[in-house]
Amino acid sequence: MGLMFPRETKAIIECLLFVSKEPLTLKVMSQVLEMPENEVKVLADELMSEYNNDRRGININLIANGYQMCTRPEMACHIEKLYKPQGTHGLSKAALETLAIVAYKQPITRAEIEAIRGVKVDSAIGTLVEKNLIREVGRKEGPGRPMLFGTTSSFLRYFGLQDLSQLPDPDEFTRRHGGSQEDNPGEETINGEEGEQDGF
Amino acid sequence: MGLMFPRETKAIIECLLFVSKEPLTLKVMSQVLEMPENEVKVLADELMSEYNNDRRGININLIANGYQMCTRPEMACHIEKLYKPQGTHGLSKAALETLAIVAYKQPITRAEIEAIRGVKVDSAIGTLVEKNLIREVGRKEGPGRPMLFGTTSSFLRYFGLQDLSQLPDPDEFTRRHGGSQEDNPGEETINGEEGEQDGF
Amino acid sequence: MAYQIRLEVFEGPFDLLFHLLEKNEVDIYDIPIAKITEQYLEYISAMQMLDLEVASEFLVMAANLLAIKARMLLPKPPAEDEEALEDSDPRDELVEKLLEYKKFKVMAEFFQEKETLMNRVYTRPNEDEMFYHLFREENPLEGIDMSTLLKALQEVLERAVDRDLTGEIPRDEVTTRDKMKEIMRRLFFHNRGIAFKDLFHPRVTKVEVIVTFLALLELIKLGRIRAYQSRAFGEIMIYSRENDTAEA
Repeated sequence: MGLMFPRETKAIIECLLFVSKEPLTLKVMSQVLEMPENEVKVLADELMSEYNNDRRGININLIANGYQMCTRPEMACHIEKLYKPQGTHGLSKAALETLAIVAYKQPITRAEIEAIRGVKVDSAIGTLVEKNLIREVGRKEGPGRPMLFGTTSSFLRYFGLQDLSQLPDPDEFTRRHGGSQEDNPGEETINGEEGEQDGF
Repeated sequence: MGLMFPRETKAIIECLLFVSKEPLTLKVMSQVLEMPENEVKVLADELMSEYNNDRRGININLIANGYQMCTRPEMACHIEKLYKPQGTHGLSKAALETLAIVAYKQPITRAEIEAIRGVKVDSAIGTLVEKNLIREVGRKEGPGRPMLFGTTSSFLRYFGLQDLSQLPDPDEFTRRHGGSQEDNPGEETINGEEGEQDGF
Repeated sequence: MAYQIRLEVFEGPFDLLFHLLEKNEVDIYDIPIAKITEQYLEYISAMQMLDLEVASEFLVMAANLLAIKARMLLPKPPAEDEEALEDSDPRDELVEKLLEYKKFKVMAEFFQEKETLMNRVYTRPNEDEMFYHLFREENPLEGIDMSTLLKALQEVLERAVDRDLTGEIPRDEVTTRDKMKEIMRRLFFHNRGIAFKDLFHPRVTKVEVIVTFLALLELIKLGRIRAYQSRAFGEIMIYSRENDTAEA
């Protein structure tokens, strides 16, 4: 096993990604392959660029600190012909705003979120907790010891983010998107290959 | 769409096979792609040989008149490592004792176990059944026809036993390990590799 | 209702204020407070006219706006201290809050874009059960002959302890029919088959071994089970044919 047979090992990684339900971390793969993580990483990254540079139907993306096989976004219309869309209704505006605040300000209390949004956020928080996008991460010291909220790893998966450091810089993003509605053209990538974040 | 863009169409076929749990027939694919079946067949067959001639982790097979992505058979051992149950860590003492009684006295009823242990064993039995270490193996004749419990094949696997006859002779084992602690300071191994059964 | 008003739904007072600022195309650092306050109050009264419940936050903001407006109308303090004058613009606090809110209002768009993208990305619908068939310990060969099966039976008989001799609780006779049912039930829960010797527990009686064996023969004859042995003297595995699927 290992770098002595890189081709076969890459085939195993391919197979593991194919059968996995969730993004596979290097840690898990290195346990299965009985190989050091850094060697697995070399091969997994090679496999990822083979997949992603070739305009194939399947991509490999880095999501929630793991590798995951996904369909290329442009394929959605064909898949939906095969399967009825599951009626994925997105999050409400209130939930998205609340989530944005939690994502950038975590850990944060309900009261602090309410101060920013200017409204009660009980129901938005309820929705987000129920969807396992945020969770209680502790208690704030002080009167009443209020709950502190933070994002979950499902949050990363839901939005296709590799980790929290991938969240765009708010000022930067605002400069590009705020007010003016100029789209950024070009192909959509979730993330992965050259580490560039087209999608932002 | 179609043969004018064979590469993109092949990517779509690849993507459809990826998301489908069942073999996909040419008929279904030609409906999704809005292309004649014979043209789909050319591309699907090309894709299949690309996959299969390359010793990859994934193959495309013709099954029941359809194309299906499958893992290469040799990969089974790696998939097993990924999906195999994690084992049972931390059986309580009550569960462990109950398990020992069932192992040596099977088939045995709940009341008989309780007579030996002198306490109720419902929750211990619940745990053991849930962890698939024991199961109902029949009913005892007589009033109420109580359930009889016996060990499962998972039980054998967890303890690294070939079969139940490999269970050590209780008297023998007691003579060597019981009472005096000299043989076996600290950690108790039931049998098999040491360390493995720490948690039990 | 004599006339129709298209009321947009706002997430809160800040959201409504932003809408008004945009509509009036005004600079957030120099809000024409009188004008905005007037429009804000119009919106609220429109809501009340439509019997929509006006959340308390909207009313609190209305009061704030009026307070700011009032302070703006007060005569300016003597201009000796320029900096103090700058600092004490009654709108400052509101502007700061609006800017803070706006940051996240915009970032919410980022999450919405990502959400939309991910809604179009599919992963393979894997389930644990899809892989269990790969985990058969053995790779058994079909067509096991009777002599190997008989040999296995002898082994079991040798191991068996005749319970009659131990003088324990007497056991009722097992019938072949009961045993067949039991075997089928056990196989139902074991898609991956049961090892032949696992059909017997160590303290099995001779009678039970024989009955079990007869039951097996009967089930094989009826085509309800299959027996496999991967190699001579290897483990014999029993599989239910009733679990047979389209496995290739």
